Amino acid sequence: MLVNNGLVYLIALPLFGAAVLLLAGRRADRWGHLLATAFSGMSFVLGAVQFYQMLGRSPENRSVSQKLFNWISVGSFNVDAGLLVDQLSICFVLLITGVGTLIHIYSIAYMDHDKDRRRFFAYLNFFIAAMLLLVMGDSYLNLYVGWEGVGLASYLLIGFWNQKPAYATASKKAFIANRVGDMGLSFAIMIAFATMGTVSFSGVKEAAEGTSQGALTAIGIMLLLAATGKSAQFPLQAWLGDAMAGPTPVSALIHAATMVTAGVYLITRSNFIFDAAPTAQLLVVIIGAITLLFGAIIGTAKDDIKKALAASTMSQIGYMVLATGLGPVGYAFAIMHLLTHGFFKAGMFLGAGSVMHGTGDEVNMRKFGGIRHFMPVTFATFGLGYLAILGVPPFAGFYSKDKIIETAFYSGGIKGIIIGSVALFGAALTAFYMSRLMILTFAGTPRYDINHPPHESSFLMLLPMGILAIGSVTSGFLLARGDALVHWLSPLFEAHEGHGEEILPPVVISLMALGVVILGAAFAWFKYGRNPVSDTAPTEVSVFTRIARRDLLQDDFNESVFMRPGQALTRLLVKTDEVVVDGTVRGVASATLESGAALRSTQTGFVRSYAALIVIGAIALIAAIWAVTL
Amino acid sequence: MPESILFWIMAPLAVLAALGMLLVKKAVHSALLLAWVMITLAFFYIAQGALFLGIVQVVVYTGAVMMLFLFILMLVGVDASDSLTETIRGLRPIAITAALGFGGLMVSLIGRASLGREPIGLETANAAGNVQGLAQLLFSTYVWPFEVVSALLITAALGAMVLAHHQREVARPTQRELSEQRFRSGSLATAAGLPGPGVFARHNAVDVPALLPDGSPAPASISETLRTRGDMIDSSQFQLDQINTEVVEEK
Amino acid sequence: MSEFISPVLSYSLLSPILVVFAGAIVGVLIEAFASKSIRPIAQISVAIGTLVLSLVQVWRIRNSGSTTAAMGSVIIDGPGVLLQASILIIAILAVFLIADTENFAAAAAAIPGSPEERESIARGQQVTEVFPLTLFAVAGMLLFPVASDLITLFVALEVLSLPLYLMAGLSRRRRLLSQESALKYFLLGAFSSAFFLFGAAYLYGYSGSVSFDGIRNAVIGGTGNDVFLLIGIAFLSIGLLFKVGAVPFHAWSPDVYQGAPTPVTAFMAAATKVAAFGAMLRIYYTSFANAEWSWRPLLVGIAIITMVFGSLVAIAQRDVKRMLAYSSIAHAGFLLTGVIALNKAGLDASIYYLFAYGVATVGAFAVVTLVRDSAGEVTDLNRWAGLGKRSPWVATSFATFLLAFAGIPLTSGFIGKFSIFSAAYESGSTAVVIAGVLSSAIAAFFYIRVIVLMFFSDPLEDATSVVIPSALTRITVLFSVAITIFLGVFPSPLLDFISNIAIFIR
Amino acid sequence: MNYLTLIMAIPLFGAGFIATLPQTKSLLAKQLALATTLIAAVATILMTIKFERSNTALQFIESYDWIKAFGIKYAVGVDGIALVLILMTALLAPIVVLAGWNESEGGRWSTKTFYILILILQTMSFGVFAATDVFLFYVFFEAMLVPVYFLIGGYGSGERSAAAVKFLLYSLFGGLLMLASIIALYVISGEQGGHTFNIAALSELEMSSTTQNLLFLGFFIAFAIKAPLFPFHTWLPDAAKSATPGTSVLLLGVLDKVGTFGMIRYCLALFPEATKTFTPLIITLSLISIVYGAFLAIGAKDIKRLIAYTSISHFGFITLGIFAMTTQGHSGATLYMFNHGFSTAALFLVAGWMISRRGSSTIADFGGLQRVTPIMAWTFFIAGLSSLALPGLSSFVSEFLVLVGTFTRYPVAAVIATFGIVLAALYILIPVQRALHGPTTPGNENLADLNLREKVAIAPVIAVIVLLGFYPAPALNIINPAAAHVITQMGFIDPAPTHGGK
Amino acid sequence: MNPTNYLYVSALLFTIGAIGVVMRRNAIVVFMCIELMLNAANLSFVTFARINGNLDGQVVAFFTMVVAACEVVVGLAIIVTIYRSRRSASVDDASLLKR
Repeated sequence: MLVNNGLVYLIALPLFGAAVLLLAGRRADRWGHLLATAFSGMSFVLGAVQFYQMLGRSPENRSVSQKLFNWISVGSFNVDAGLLVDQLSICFVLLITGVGTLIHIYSIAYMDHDKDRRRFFAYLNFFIAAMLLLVMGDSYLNLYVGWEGVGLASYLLIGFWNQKPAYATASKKAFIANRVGDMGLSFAIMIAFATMGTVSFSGVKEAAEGTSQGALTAIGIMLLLAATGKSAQFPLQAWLGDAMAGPTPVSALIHAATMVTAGVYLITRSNFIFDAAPTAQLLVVIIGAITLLFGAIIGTAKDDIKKALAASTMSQIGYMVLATGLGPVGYAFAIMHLLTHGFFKAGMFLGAGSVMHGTGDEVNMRKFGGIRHFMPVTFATFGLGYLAILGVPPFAGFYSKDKIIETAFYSGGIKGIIIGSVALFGAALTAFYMSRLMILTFAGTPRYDINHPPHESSFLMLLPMGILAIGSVTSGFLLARGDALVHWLSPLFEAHEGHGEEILPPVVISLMALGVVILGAAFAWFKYGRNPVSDTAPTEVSVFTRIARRDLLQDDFNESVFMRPGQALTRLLVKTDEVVVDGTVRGVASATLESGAALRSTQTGFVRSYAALIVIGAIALIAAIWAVTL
Repeated sequence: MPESILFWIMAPLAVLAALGMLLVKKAVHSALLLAWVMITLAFFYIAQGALFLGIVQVVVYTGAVMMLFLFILMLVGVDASDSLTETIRGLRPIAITAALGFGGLMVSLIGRASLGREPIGLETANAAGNVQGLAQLLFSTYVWPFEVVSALLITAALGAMVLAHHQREVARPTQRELSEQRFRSGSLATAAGLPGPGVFARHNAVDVPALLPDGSPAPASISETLRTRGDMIDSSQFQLDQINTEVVEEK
Repeated sequence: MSEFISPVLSYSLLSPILVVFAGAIVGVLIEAFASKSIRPIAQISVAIGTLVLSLVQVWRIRNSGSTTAAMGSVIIDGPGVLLQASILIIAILAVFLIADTENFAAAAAAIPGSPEERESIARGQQVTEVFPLTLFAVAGMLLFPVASDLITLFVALEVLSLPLYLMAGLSRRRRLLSQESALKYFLLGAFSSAFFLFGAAYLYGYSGSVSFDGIRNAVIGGTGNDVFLLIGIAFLSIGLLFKVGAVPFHAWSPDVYQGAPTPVTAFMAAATKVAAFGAMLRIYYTSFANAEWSWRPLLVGIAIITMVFGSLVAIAQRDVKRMLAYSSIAHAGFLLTGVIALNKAGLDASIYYLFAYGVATVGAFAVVTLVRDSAGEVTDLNRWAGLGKRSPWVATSFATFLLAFAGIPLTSGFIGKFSIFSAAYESGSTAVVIAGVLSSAIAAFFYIRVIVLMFFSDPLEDATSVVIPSALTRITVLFSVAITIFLGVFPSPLLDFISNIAIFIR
Repeated sequence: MNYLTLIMAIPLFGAGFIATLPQTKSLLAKQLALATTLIAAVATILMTIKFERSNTALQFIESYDWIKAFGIKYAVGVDGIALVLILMTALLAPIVVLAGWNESEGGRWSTKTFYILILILQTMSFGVFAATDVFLFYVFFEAMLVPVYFLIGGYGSGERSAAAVKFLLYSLFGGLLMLASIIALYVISGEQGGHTFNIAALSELEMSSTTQNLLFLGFFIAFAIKAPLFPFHTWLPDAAKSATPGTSVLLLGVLDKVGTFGMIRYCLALFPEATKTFTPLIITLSLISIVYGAFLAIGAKDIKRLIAYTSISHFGFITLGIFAMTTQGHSGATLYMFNHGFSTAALFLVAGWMISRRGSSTIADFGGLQRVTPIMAWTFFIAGLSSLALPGLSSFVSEFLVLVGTFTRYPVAAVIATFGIVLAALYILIPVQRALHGPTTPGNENLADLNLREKVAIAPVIAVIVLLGFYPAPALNIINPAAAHVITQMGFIDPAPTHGGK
Repeated sequence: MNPTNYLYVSALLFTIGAIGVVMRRNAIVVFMCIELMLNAANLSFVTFARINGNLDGQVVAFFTMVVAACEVVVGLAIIVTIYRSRRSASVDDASLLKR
């Protein structure tokens, strides 16, 4: 494997930027955002150079690594701080730094009025560094550092406006949910070490062969748990909607394009484990399928533009997870969808941010309507993203999502039919809620305050949106052309023998997908496009709608199953500590005191009773003698 | 044989006297009963070959110690009688149980004891005379404690002095000084001395104030000690008309 | 009739005792003949001079051993010498306290509250008889642990007790309480001597001898059964346990400690304990050693009850002197473990403990004499609140003594406890060690409470003041603190000294 | 050179010097105290440099007769485990002095006394970690209670004297149980070839298993109270709440380590068989501590109590690591002790500054501090992150080592313990949200941010937290040989990977 | 005659004395009871002297008498002092010091 001692700068630059911005304080207010953007951009350049060098090498020699230092070494537990960039990592590196830099640029304008903009950029830089560490770490433990690092960055950014209690709570919720997932990652690492004696990717890959099915399944399930936390998959999905409390660029970068896809990365990276543990793999598929529908259903009911997009993200990542669960064939498609999704979803989020920016931070779509007239560029870029997510050919989503649906159908037997249908149904739902979103926002009659019409955003904001829109249009085609990505990634995965059983020709599946998308979009048009939309959400709705609006009761479930009992348990334990544990201590003390007071009463002050005491003592002694001399 | 007779007569009496000591109300009776017990013991000593001790018992104990007791009893009020009702709750049953238990256990134990040797008797030891035998021990083997006992005697004397001896701080005023003081005190009312106590013909104890010509009592006639202590009897109760003069004829 | 053997007394070996007796008699003569004005200074000089001289004599005979120093009535040996030295050092410290003014009645014979008493106080009088009385008591104490027959033991017991009975009643303030304490001490003391004597009678009956050696021989080679021996041991022990204040023979001590003048309390709490334990050690380690099966379980029981009772009841006390009294009861329990140990380590440990405890006790009571208000000493603990703020040095000294009592490391008390418990454990008496440790924990409770009161509470309104200590009291406190800490940090010299010479001879 | 005696003597001399100052010169007393602690820190660092890392034997050994009659020696020496704890103590002391520059002023006594007590405590702490004679250890163990007691009772706040008494009595009780065990050891050693208190000699005594178990318990309960481990923990929140922040740092950071250190040095070394017998029980208690402490921290309304409860949870991890009997567990536990000292110091010091500015320690009284006092908020936040063991900060390394080390031998225990990391997120983020986030609570608008002195004090703590998180090797290199040595001595071998493996 | 009989008497007298101390309130009577106990002990000594055939016991008894005499002096002095202060010789009245 090639060694490249420059890898660390990829991470070090943005990390340094974050440190400078944070430590310099208000002094850096004037130039901080520029510095951060520059560092992010430099990382992208370094990543691009790296990518270029990789292209020039044969597929087997493309990975490069760097050992920084011996990090933790105790007995046989030996972990180096080491970096690894291979075909998989480089995709992420480019996505993270590329999209990241665009969003930096966007934020310069978006956060212009915020007096804490410097801090925001520091967090962004920190995020970039952590995310790069996540994808570049050469062992699970290094990954773990990045994993929690992005969690922290996400926490800080969601709670960027933490003076609002709800936002602060949202950030905490995200961190806690992630921690639950992190626990899974911890378990996975511990099991790996206990069974294989190593935690590096290469070591585990090597040792996985001789490891029992049970252990691998356990590791796989634990990794899946970690992925559900980070990628907002069922059952740890609840935080993502609330995470929209953060500034919109954050939602675009972290909660759409990059961080939430870390779970997909983790599963893909651990392909050697999942490939050897079919049970875990099946579970991945199930989780993906459930989340796919879950997010889509929530998306249909949301009036908050960002929450609708968040639900969509959840659903789209469900697609990716589903794909990773389909084994060697699925990984590349998952990554492909991940990349295309990175473009179009980030673009749409930025678009949503632009809309909000233009309407005075309004997020309720029922307060929009007909905005396309005021914000043509935003409409255009958003529209391209819309077409991409729907999977309309030849936009990006068409190449990536259709492949996933197809692979799902081909995964074999009844299972294939079920998950294929789910994926297909998800596509229909996607079409419905995205169309609903488009219609409510850009079409129809204005429902905003006429006196303050929306205005188009500045160039600095529109530029990244434009670039991302181009990506939404072209990326699918570029990646899928000649199975470029599949071939690029293939050295990492077990060789696979084409598709499974082709129960239907691919064209049919593509047509079916297109069909359901049109159906969904049409249904949305019928429901929202033809009739005027009320600017308040109708209250007389079916119980299903109400449940969907309540995020399918995810918070109610968490609250009643975890939070309330947890709070009750806390109160109980606090009480227990006070009454039982400390009570025992105090009880012993007071019992001692009281027995002292009680014994004290033997001291009556009367000589005669003292004499009686002596006599009693004497009797006791001679009684003892009497007894022993019997 | 004569010893057994002596024992069986004297011992029960001694025990009874000791019990009596517990049960009689007046302290002076207790003292007398104790004296009896001691005399009994003196007999026992003599009976057991301790002639010297027997005599010392009578002289020192019954003679000196018990007299000291009686003397003090006189001092604190020979009439004083103890109430025998128990005031400390629960003490009487404990005491009685203890008495029975203690006595019972002791008797039972002594009955069970064996020394593994026959009583030797003092024939050899007393061969040269009991007093001589004692003297030999006392002045050779036990000469050290004998000497040390002197410290005890000094302590006792010192103690009695400390607690009972009043050292006069000022010289006692002479008769002359006193009368001069009386005359110079401003009023001549007491120049001739204070009135003596007692109501003429009816009651002349020291605690009864004299009556002044107008019939009121004169506190000045009572010793100051009694006055401060409050031991002053109201003399009006001895007025003639207050007294029951009815004569009851004796049958 | 056998020839009369003229008694031979080894005056040099007896000299510590004789010197003290002589001093006492000189004191009595001073009372009789010296004028009132020079009596106090003369008495103090004589008393201290006597005690120092006696200490010098003890030092000179430290390596002598003799069973025939006084015709078999006295054994001079290592433990005896060490205990005598301890008693003398404690006595010197106590005399310093006694010499301080304001402690003793102006006229003991005057009725409390009478004009005569007022007159005497106005004239600045003080009973000076306490000095000869103290010396007599010291003489008795010196004799008590070296006595080697029951007669001498009994006489010594009385010689040490009678002066103490008297001294307990000589307080200057609160005389009713003081007299009451004298009465209680006397009645119960006499009561317990009767038990002692009765026990002695049975021991004599059992062995046919009153000497310790004779009893020992009888125990070893005894014929017949042990009933008389056991009765004897039991009753003799009652007398001794009474003196050391072991439960259930302890009841006198809180009342007497509280009522007696504080310097006297200091003296008897410290010195009596040394003397009584000295005698106990000798008699149990020599005469009764071979009958240990009989008395050991009893003593274990008593020791455990004593420690626990003393510690528990001390918690509930509101009066500093009573608290110290109960603490001394608890310590009697700890010291009993040294008797129970019945080995060389136990002997060494007991002697060390007695000395350390005695010095700390005198020091603690010395501090009590310093805390006063216009009506005399303040012993109500509540009014000690905030003492640390007003008189940090006094409070710190007292805290040092309390920490020593509690057995905190780097104080003499800790080394004492450690050595005595380890000796007991070595002898297999695990139960008593565990009880000792637990009651130490309880005991820590009230020692610490006093420290809290002194240092962490704010002073009450009716402030008690601390008198400026006189030079003598200051010496006592400082010396006690110094010894307490020195013995906690560098116990080796004393421990080695003790272990080298503390061997009972027979 | 006799480093150990030297570093023990330095604070003592400083204390003596301060004692001679007049009461009024409180500033000089502070400066002298700071200088003394700095000198001690430098000396300790020099010693650390001189320490031979690969050598598992005790180093810097000194031994003099102290109480010959009992075979007691003044014997000191350190292995890697003791060394890092001494180093931690030496580094924390100047920080505590500097950070709590004014905390002696609300006290019952003079400033001078405060620093004398601190310095004496430092000497005792060095002694307790350095002693290689059980008796000497016990002396330090008990004697160090006294200065802490006066520090809490004399300079604390609220129910300070009650808390001080509770602390002292609880500790004394434990100490006495240990004393009973020590006495037994002493006697047994006497029966088997001469009285001694030397740890090495004592560890070779033959004992019946009953004896061993009982004596083990005597030691263990004392240490469990000190550490503190559930259910002996209730003194800690009270004490920590009442003590000044600086005292709390020394209490939780240094004093409590004596408990866990004692477990390694005494429980394990002297009673290997009993250790094995009681391991299941102790692991259970550790797990309860982890979870229970975390829940109580979540439920705590007072910021200082909260930190105390988090420590209970952390001490659960440390004990777990110790009794997992793997090299990872042991090294992790020792490193944890070191790291916990710094992260708790950071938390307590910053909390102390917050409290002294606000005049309240109730979490609800704060709010929105991030806007008002950003630097203070950040330091608190970083300290909190260290407490929740965020990767990249020092506690993560130790916590993860403990978990991994436990997992290889006791997987179920490790799984349960891992739940602690979720709870840790809760107990840190809840106060962070309440105190730092949200709208600024009325009354807090004008709080001052950290001043230069405070920044200087906290900076090294944060630096250690971050540096050791990224590069723990300097500490681990010292700890590893010693920890491995303990495991080997106990006759344990790390479980090998069950499958595959390299 | 078997000397043991004297021992029984002695034990009984001792018991009676001890109980007397517990039951009587007058300090002087209490003190007399103590004297009775001492006498009982003396009787034992004399009896044992006879049993053992040596005079040591008698010497002890002799010492006891001397000691008792001294004790009586001191004791009565204390009792008188108390009486003078309180006008009462009841031991129950002297119970200020307690608990």
